[in-house]
Amino acid sequence: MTILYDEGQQAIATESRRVLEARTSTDALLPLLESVGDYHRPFWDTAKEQGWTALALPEAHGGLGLGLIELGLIAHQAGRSLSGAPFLTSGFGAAKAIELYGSDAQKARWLPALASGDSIGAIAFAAGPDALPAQPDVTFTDDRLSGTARGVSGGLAGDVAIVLANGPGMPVLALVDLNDVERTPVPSFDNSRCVANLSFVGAPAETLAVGTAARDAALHILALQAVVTAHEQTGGAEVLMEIARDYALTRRAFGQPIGAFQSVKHRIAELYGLVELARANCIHAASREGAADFITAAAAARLSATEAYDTAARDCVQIHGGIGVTWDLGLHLHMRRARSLAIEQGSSLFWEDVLVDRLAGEAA
Amino acid sequence: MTILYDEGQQAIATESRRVLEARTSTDALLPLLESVGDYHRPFWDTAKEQGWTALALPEAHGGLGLGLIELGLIAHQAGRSLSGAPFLTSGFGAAKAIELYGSDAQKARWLPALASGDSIGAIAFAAGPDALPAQPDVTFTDDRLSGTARGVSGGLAGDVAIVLANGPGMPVLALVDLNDVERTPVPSFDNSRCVANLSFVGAPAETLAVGTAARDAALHILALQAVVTAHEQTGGAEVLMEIARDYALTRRAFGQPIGAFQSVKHRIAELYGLVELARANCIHAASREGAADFITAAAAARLSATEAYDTAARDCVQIHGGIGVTWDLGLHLHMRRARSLAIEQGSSLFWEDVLVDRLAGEAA
Amino acid sequence: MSDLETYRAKAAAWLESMAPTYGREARKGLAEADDLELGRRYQKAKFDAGFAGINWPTEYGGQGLGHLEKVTFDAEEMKHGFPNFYFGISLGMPVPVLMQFGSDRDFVKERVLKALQGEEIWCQLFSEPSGGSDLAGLRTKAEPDGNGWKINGQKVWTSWAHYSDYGVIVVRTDPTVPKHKGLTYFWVDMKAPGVTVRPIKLAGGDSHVNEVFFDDVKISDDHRMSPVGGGFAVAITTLMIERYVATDSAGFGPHLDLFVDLAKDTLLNGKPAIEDGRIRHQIARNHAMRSGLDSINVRARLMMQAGMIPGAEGSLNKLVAVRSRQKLSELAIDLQGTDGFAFDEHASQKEDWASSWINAPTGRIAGGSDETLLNTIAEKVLGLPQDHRPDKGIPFNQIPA
Amino acid sequence: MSDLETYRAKAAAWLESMAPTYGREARKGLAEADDLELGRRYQKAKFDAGFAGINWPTEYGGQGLGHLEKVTFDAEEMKHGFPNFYFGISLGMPVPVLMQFGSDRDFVKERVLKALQGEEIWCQLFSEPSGGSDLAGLRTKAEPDGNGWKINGQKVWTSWAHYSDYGVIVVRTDPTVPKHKGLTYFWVDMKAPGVTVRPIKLAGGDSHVNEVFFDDVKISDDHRMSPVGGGFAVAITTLMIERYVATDSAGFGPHLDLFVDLAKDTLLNGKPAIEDGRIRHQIARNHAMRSGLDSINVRARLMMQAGMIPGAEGSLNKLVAVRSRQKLSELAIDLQGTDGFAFDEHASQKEDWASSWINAPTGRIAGGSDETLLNTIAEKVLGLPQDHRPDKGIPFNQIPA
Repeated sequence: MTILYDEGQQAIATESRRVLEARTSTDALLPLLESVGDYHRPFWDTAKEQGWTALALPEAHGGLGLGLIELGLIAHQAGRSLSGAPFLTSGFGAAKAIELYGSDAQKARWLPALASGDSIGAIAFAAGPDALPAQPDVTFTDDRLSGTARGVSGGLAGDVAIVLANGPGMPVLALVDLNDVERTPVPSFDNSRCVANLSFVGAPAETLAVGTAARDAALHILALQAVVTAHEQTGGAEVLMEIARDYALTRRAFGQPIGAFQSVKHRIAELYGLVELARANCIHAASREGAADFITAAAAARLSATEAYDTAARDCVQIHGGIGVTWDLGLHLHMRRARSLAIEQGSSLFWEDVLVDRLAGEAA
Repeated sequence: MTILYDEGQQAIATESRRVLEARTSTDALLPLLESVGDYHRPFWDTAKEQGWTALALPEAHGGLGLGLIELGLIAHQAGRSLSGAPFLTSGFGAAKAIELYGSDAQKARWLPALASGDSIGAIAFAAGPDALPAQPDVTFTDDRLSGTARGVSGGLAGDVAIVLANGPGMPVLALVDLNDVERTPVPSFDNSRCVANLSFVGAPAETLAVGTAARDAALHILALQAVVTAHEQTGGAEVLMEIARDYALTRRAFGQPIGAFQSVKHRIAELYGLVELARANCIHAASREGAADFITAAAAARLSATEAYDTAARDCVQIHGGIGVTWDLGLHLHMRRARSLAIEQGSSLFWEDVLVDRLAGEAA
Repeated sequence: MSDLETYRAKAAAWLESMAPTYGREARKGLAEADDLELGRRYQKAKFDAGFAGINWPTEYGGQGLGHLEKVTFDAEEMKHGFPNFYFGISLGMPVPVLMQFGSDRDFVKERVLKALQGEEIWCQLFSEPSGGSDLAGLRTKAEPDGNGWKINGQKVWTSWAHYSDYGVIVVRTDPTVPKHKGLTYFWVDMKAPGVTVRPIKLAGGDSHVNEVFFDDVKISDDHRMSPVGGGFAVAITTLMIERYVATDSAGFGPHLDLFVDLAKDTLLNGKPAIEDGRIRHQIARNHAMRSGLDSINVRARLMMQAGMIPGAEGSLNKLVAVRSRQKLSELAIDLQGTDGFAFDEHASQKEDWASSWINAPTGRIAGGSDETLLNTIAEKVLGLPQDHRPDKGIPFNQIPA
Repeated sequence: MSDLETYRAKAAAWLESMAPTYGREARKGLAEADDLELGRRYQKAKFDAGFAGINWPTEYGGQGLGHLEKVTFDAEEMKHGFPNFYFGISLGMPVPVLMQFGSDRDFVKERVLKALQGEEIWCQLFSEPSGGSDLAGLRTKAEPDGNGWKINGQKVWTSWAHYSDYGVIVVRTDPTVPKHKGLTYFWVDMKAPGVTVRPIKLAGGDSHVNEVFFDDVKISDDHRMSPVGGGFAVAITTLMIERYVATDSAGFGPHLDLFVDLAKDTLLNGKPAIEDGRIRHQIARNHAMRSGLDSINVRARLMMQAGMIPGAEGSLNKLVAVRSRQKLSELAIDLQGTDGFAFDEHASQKEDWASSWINAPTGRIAGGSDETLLNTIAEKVLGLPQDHRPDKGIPFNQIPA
């Protein structure tokens, strides 16, 4: 697949950017930080209304039959304007898991609802720093889940979750309806992510895959989500670079714009480099879905995008000086988002290992 | 012990600097790079004449009874003016091994000769990247050494070596007379280090320590040498920072001294920081000889000094532009020395592990 | 046992005895107002026990001891999490400057004593919205008014102004001369008519810094603490004290031991993270950096004790320590993975990684940004040329805004 | 199989067949003069086989194909270590510029054909001792002399000048106007009287760059390739080609696979180094960086193929790739420990870590230093202000040296 966007794809980028910039604002997002469990409903309504929830799902089940490239373009714009909820990525992961590993019944039950956005999906693989634990905290016996999945993004609002569980002697990838599951909200530094601990007490669950297949499936889902998140991170880094540049052009010190000082201008130029490397890796990874090197490409995109967003958050605030650390200016929204996106779908530590295992031929 | 230099110590620094600056020059050092096995004899003659070889050895055996602090001051100046041979450090290591773990006979046989500099000592612990290998390449059986110690600095000119060998079921720290031992010169990027492979074919050797004691002894010797080398690295980094600053003050571009461009002035300021941190760690480590935290202090000094010298070499050359990479200007002498000192006495990878084992309470 | 060790033991014992009443546990869950009240009582207790103004002259209620005793006490005090930071700036910069430059000595003495006992708090009114790192570019002006002066303008980033009784302030008294030459240094009554304090909420959620507005605030000339037009020099003295006070090799973040503990308690790929080379690398590098700063600080104290002037390397602490604390805190969050989301905006940045991370940028900007510190080192220490400054030598009122 | 793949297969097969005669093995131990002779024969063989001037017009002996075929061939060619670098600059910049701007077309055609067949080599005479990154500050002058010109001055860093038959040169023809406006672009016969070439030995030990001195070198006006005073624009064209040619995500150092192999073959603490997180971190980061650059380069080619102009991100390659190659090479030496001392000054920097390390600084400076590239990105791409340049607009002969 080519890595040049066609006209349709460029239109998706332009339109989603227009809509998001019109409907999101710092003032709307700041209060969400101070309440646990709320998310930015206008963002989610927009995602549903614009069909972004259906974008990458199969037409047979209410989707639009497009792919990672198109969803990535939306995520990039969502990253620029600080998406108000994590459901686009978490729902996509859940839907792909059901599409790829589910039964016809499961597809019929969940895909249309996930495509319309009426149902919200969540992914519960991680145990703390282990994005794909060999021994998950949740156990699966007799088609029931027990134990607690900690720190699940979107978990507080989710209707269905895909869980990596500890089955009888082997891992199990399970689908669970969350409506009767107890969730404890986790107060976090980025509360609109709706993070929750999911406590399963013999919750009925259905098997999607078992054994090595379960782990491989989970990694594949994680990689698909990681590519979407990498686009979102790149969008965030890109807008921070632009904000830093604009500020450096207008803010004056010692009688000239601070952008004339090399410590500032070179730092912004370095950000440009990080953003373009991340963008290039994202475009490449999105074009490799289904290819043998997809996991490798996804890892590269994820690593460079995380570095770009964290660095842009650090540097953009630093370039702003005192005003940059005020609550009202809201640059800390990007600082916080850079960190929450950095730990969702596995941290850099995890993706470095995934990548090197493959480069060294230690894994598929 | 205090970390403020007294007058005597300051005099050592001033005098050794004066002598070394008078007797070394880039023109004398450049040709050494292109011949294998030569070293800068005027440097070594000076070291003997000035009593630097005797400085840190016990008075009872022809030494001056001073310590790491004084030897460190000499090493710092030697680093500034690119010492013409590695024997000051290698001989010190060998002598300390004999002083601390040798018999009276061994002390009588070797210490006076090492103190006068008539004999040259070498240390052969490493096997490639392993500064203290669990399974050394050299074996020790029936008081004889067999096998090859690779890449021994000073080995080409050494009269006596301290070898970490593979004894019967346990490591052995052995003393070996090199006069009948075959040495193969190793052409290196810093030839005055007199690097050689020592091939032992049943060479008669004497035991200094065995088992865990042997490893502990070897690490202690390595740490003592590392502190000396750290001073030398700091001296090299310091002089490179000064060279960079002087060049930035005189060289003009776009109508002003390049030191007025923040990319240049901030880089030199960062070098200042690295040099001062390394210096502070060196002074601290030298003052902790014999204390429980000596290994930790030595590791910190070694790590910060290696970083300072490598970074200063990179940045000083970069600040010079084209002229910086010419053979004749000789900045590459520092580039090369920064790297050879970085791998002698164990690389940063080794010292990071030594340090963290202790910080995490996994060792001593 | 050396005198200093005796002193340390005495201090440690007293602090130990105060911990139950004023320490970390006692403060848990207190609203800021109550915490401040507790702080005032603790400061009074220090005064009564002879641990306030340790290195200040006895005539001003101090103990007349040396900088070493002060530093020794501070190191011990830091362990208990006392509510002493409300007075940190007050007793750190403005009050010492008042002692040095205040004209009415009786007034000075009274203020110093009340400040030492925690009854009064002083703030420092330097930064302005237009200013950034360009202190001398400030615009707040004082015009002659009868025998005194009339102040108009706005200050910003003023710590604890909302609790302060007095403040020291630098203002422009002559806009027709180059910017450094037109400044004068005064003290002001923060309760005087025309002074308005508005707290600024920071990225981490707290609000200890403020905007302060001056509308026709009238002061008499005895408030003046510098020659007219000679305020910049006094202001720099203050900033120098400030830079020197800032020596915590942890960069005002958590101690490295806390990271080591986290790495030992966290499983990465089924093994303790402390065995992972990436984590080990960061621990080793941060330890080396911090031990270097500690050694620099110890040496500086020994030199001062020996009557010598410490080197410029003291200015490195804030630059390198806070910058690396920021990245280490991010790594600590990565290391906790999905457990790293958890956040308590009231947690201490010396004990909590998320709090350390979110507040680190403030540390890299307040009291001299990284870039300002690098320029200072390059110019003042290494003698490198000053940056191009188009406004140099130009009358302030002719510099384009 | 796409046309391009067919082309790749055809090229690969031919290159394979040439490897025994001209490849890495055949060159082992050759003195440089003999290696150059082999290179000339190889270049002739390329010409005869239709692989020279792949994307050049057929009337000049080229193949009239696209940039994609050129890039495809180069990628395949790189695998065999042919002695083609002697012609890299000649055919990369000066000869294309001659094709574009040379006035005497017959002369031009003859030169281009001989250059394509390896018979003649061209060099590029830009940098000067006083210049550094300030190209327009050059001092070598050409004064009117009869109907022609007389050149006096010195150039430096001229690659392969000691083997060159001709060169392109930028000189100052008017010192009384601002520096960018007084330059003119010529070609010169390197064998002409008054031209002296002196090789410069570099840090790594080799000497492919030179100082070139011009003493009253007389040239006729038909050597002129730009309007009088219009030389800077032509020079910039050349530099742009140069920057674009420089796209190797390995930064002209070893492929990352070689580092992975080293890490697999090296024991660290008794375990393969590839299992050590510190090594894994560097492998992962370097791979991510390089794959990003590769993707940027592929996209740029696709855009050119589609008749679009690639984005400025192409300029990132040299900046980030060479810089990180330098540090990776240092790590590779650390990883070999005492085995890392070994050094062969004739080893290829694409295959040997020590050689890659010692030559990396040259890569970070030649063809635009890191700082110049950052300024270009900041100013040309992001629209940030130019640095303060006191010499701006001042007549060249009034700028203090």
